[in-house]
Amino acid sequence: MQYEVEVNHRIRQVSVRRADGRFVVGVDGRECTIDVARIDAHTLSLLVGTSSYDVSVVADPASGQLALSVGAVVLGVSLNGRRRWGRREDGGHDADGPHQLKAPMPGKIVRVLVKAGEAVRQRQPLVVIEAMKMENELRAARDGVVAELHVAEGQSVDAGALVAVVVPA
Amino acid sequence: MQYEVEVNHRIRQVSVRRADGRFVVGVDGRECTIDVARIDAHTLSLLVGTSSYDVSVVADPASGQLALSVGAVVLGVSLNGRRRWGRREDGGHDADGPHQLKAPMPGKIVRVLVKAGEAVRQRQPLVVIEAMKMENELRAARDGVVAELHVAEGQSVDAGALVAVVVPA
Amino acid sequence: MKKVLIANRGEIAVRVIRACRELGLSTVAVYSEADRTALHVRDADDACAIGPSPPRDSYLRIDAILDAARRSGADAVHPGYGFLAENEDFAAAVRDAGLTFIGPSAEAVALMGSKTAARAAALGAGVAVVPGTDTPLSAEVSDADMARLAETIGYPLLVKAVAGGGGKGMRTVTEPSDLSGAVRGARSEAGASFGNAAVYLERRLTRPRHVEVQLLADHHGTVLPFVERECSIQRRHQKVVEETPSLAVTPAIREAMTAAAAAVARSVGYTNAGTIEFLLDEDGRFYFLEMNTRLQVEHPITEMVTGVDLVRWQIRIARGERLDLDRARLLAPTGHAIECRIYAEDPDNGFLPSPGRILHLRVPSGPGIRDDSAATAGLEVPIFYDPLISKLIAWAEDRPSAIRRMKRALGEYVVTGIKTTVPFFAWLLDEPDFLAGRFHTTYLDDVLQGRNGRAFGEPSAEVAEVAAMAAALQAVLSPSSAASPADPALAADAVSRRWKARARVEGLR
Amino acid sequence: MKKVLIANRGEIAVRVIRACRELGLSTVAVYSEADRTALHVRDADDACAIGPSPPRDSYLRIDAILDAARRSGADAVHPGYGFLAENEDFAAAVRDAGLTFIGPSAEAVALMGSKTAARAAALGAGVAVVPGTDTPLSAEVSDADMARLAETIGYPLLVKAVAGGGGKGMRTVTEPSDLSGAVRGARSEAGASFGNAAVYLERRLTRPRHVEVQLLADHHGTVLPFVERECSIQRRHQKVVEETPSLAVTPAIREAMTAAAAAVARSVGYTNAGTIEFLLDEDGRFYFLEMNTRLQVEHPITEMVTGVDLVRWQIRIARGERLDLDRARLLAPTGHAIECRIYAEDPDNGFLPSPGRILHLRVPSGPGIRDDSAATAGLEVPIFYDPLISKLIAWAEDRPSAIRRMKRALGEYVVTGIKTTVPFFAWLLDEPDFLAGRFHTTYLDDVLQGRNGRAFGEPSAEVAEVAAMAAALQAVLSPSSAASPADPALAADAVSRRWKARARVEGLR
Repeated sequence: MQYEVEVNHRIRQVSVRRADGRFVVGVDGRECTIDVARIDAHTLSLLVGTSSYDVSVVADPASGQLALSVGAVVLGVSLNGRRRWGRREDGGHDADGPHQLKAPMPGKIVRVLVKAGEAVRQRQPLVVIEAMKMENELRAARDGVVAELHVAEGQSVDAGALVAVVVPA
Repeated sequence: MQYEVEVNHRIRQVSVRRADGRFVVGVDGRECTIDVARIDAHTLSLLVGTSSYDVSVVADPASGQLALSVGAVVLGVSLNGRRRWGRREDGGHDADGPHQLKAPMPGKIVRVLVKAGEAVRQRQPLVVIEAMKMENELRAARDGVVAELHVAEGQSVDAGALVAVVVPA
Repeated sequence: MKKVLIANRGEIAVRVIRACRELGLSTVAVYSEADRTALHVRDADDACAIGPSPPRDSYLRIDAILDAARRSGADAVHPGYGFLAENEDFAAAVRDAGLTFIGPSAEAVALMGSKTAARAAALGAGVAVVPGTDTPLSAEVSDADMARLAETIGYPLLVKAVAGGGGKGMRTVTEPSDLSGAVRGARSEAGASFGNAAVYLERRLTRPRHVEVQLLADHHGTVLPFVERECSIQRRHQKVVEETPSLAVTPAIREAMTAAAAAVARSVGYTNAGTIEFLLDEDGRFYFLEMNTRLQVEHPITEMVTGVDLVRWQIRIARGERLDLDRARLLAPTGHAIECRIYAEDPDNGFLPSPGRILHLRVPSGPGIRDDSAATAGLEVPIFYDPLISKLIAWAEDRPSAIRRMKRALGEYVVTGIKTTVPFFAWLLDEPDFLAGRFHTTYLDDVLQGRNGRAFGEPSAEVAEVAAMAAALQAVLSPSSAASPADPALAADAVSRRWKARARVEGLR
Repeated sequence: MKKVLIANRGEIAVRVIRACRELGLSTVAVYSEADRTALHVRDADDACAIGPSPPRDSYLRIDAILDAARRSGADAVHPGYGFLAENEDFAAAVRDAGLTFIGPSAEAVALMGSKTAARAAALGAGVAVVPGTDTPLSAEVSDADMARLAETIGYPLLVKAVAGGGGKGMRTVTEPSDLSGAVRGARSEAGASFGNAAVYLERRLTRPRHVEVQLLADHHGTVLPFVERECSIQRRHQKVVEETPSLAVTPAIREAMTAAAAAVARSVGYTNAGTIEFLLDEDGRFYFLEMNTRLQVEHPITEMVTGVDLVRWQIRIARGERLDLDRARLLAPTGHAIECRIYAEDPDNGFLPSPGRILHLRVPSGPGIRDDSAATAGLEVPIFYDPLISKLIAWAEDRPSAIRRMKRALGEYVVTGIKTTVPFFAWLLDEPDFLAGRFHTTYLDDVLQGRNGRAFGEPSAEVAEVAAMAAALQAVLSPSSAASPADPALAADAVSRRWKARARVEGLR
């Protein structure tokens, strides 16, 4: 089987075939033999040569990616071009289209830092939302202009609620 | 619903009905209201009045019972007369019938302590089996006579293998 | 005292239950709707529902908690930290209901709850405070008067809420022209957060450390201070790493600081456990900052280096027992202890909260490791409360060994289903400035700003390659779960959902 | 030293991995077929298969282990305990392969491995041994000569295997007429167990305690003894509870016993970690019993009261470092520590092994608790090895507090899917004789015999009633799982089986 796997913004061509109770896995053409044992529904133990890796794989609906951990290192991984790029708040849109900022969790809008029509830069905080006793800034995922603003200070929002839309300037 | 539940050799009549998001459970006629929350497939949290109990329920194929733990206390429980009385090695037979002694785990017979035809008493060791680095005595579940003896010293046995049969004298 | 109600949730409720159990006391948990399956409810002997999930409807409801005490027959109340722990009305209501409050008197809570009154108490005990106004700013103060006051204190300065905490109602002012705007902003924020708009001015020290002294005080006049805790590693005014002892505290500073802390506590007739926070400047001078009239989150590190069970002593003191600890031992730490506060936050996404269900959990253990937590596999981390899921504590014979041990333990901490700050700590514990002990209260915010959101735990090429291979293998072995990540696919998760659905149908919550 | 191969499995392999990681050393696990998914394999940096599940085909195969060291590039080997840890051929083979053996020299292992040679060494160092024969009984000894020898020792006496351990090849003889039969039995058992049929005679002391002294010895002549461990709570010659310090050891006994232990070690040029076991009689006299030339299972309790990481020191000593510990501190314990060895055994069924899959696991934590374990939820406890699944260790400021803490922790220990000895310990820790410290090496066997198989943790009427209600509720909520317990019904279990089946189909093991 052949997969296109994107790890940390780099796409790799990965092939998998079975051989003798193990798996031969190729990454961009280089092959190695892996002994795979399933630990539980989310966890695999891989022995690549003698190197041991404990890998857990969980779907992350917020990002549309797979959340992988290799030991204690956490990575976002997309498979076969089903990638959903950008950060959690970008709502699944490409970096060059309009950017829908959605609330990542239920909470209360405690501050609105921009106005509709205002120009914003990538990573500029747009609103502050309070959840789990913490105030959290929701930031622009791209440079652009605030086309829509759907919340007011003091308002409660549900997870996934549309907070703002940023379009290219 | 009505159940016959046997806990530690005593049978209780237990009734269960739903009421207002909770359960009304009667034991031998006395009723109480219980708030039940499922923690996972094997675990329930019960609030009986204000008393909190964490109960795990797992089927124990060896005894044919349910293995319950209430906090750290472990009990064997049978439901609706599907009881399988006696200890694990009694192979599911009633105390007044012939008693089949089966190996509770795979292992090696290191000593045979009785001969076929020999009279034995309840809890008398019949054979010693080694497993998990330990020597373990398998004992008679009842008074009687060794009718059959199916193992010899040095022999390896699988879990569930018939070791001996003890019949009433 | 026979039965203790714990007016709290999460890890601290579990911590108090453990202490009660070791003393042979029964325990009563209280819980909101979101917490029916929480560990403190399952672990306690009794549990009482006290209302809907938002804190104001449950954990902050004095009436509901006292009612729970009545229903369950509790004769004492432990407030934990947060929620009602520093609410003098709660302490008074518990006392008025004829129950023992396991904490200081309502009067001490009220006095030290006002920052300006606490500053006055410290000054009265002969302890230096950060230069600032001795009383709250009058609501009618003119801009000119305010400017004159500020000049006497000096810039940069802080506008702080009298009832404040956690950085709320606080503003930094570096120029006189920003002063009146900052005071207005701080007043409105303080009013909204604490129901008290009063603010005061305080000089902002350069690169201070936050160092604090734990105290125990009994009802027979004994006040015992403990070796200091170093709490300068803060993110947005919230402590995230604490350690003891502090590299910046010499024996002479320790002697002076612990004596000062004890003097303040003694001067207000303080009883039970409390902590006096100081700012320590680069020249070794220290200033009273505030007093926390409750158990601190970070109390375990003190327990690790002194062998004293602080929660057990809180209970014993409340029972009227005498402190019989060896005073010298409390100031002579054995080894070094560090705590990392593991939060359900995504450090690679601006530390946004990451509520959700914990699918799998592996907790570190082994030599020198303690995990104070209420997390379990299957637990839904609720959105309503502080996202602390665990306090991971490492002890070793010296600081470098404790840091290495903590790193080892972080490597064992596996949580799937939610994001946690574990990768952030793994990064921090490799930072040269942290390793050298070169930090102050804004060190972490400065470093984080400099990183500009760069991911922690940037994987090596080897790990990235293994991740790519693992993703493909998972797709081969269970196509549904890996290939379409948005699907409700992973088996155990699906099972849990099925259970939930069934429970709903059957009238379970 | 860069990379350490751990020639062991289970909790001790995980323990050694932790120590290596904290020193920055890479780790290599070895594993049999039964252990592919074991925690030590998942935790190590590298892992090498060494053969089928029976120990003789894997963990006892010197050639396979040295081959794994070559394949993985390991430059040192830690033997753990059990398996090859006291095999002088293994120690020699590791050295001959140019690798560092993290343990004593092969010569010391060989010398102390012979009980009679070890007794001679002790006598040579001026340490009393239990009266007995100085050399093994000749294979041709006549019954009459044997009887004369026995008379000089006195009855009751023990026939013991020269290469023995764990009660194998051992017989108690109370009457002269039983002697020759006992010697024949012991010889045949010793031959079968150790490949060495030699036996010797030793007086059987009345109600002795088993007290042992941990030692560290470097390559520069320093030998340091530690405060004693009390290990008298044994079931069929296997320790099940250990604690330190011992209630029976006065300061004078401690001084004499630790000096004796150090003298024996010094006299044989011992290096690395080792333990000298003594019998302590009711009059406070102690006798050398044997030396264990390896890390002990119960080493953590010593770590808890002294703050010394024994495994880290094993590695440092093997690297040639000098012991720089404060000798006095090692003999002055801080507080009290207890260990319970949690086994996968059914205490209510004659302690029969209870292999199987761990469905859920909750491990105790919090103040003063350490859990050294390799168990995880989902793990299949294999049938081939020692059934130890965890060492639960409690520390507190004194013995009563440590016992209460241990009881609290046992209450938190939840293992479903297999039986464990947790209920047994909960019972033992309430026994008046245990609480009073009134016990000796056969105390537990005597008490257990008296109980005649009665269940531990006999439920109260209240708990039995809750169990009945819970069983019925489970039947209502998931009829398939509760009502027909023999069905393959419980959901998560069924999922796991499905995974397993799929893994099999797809060529996974």
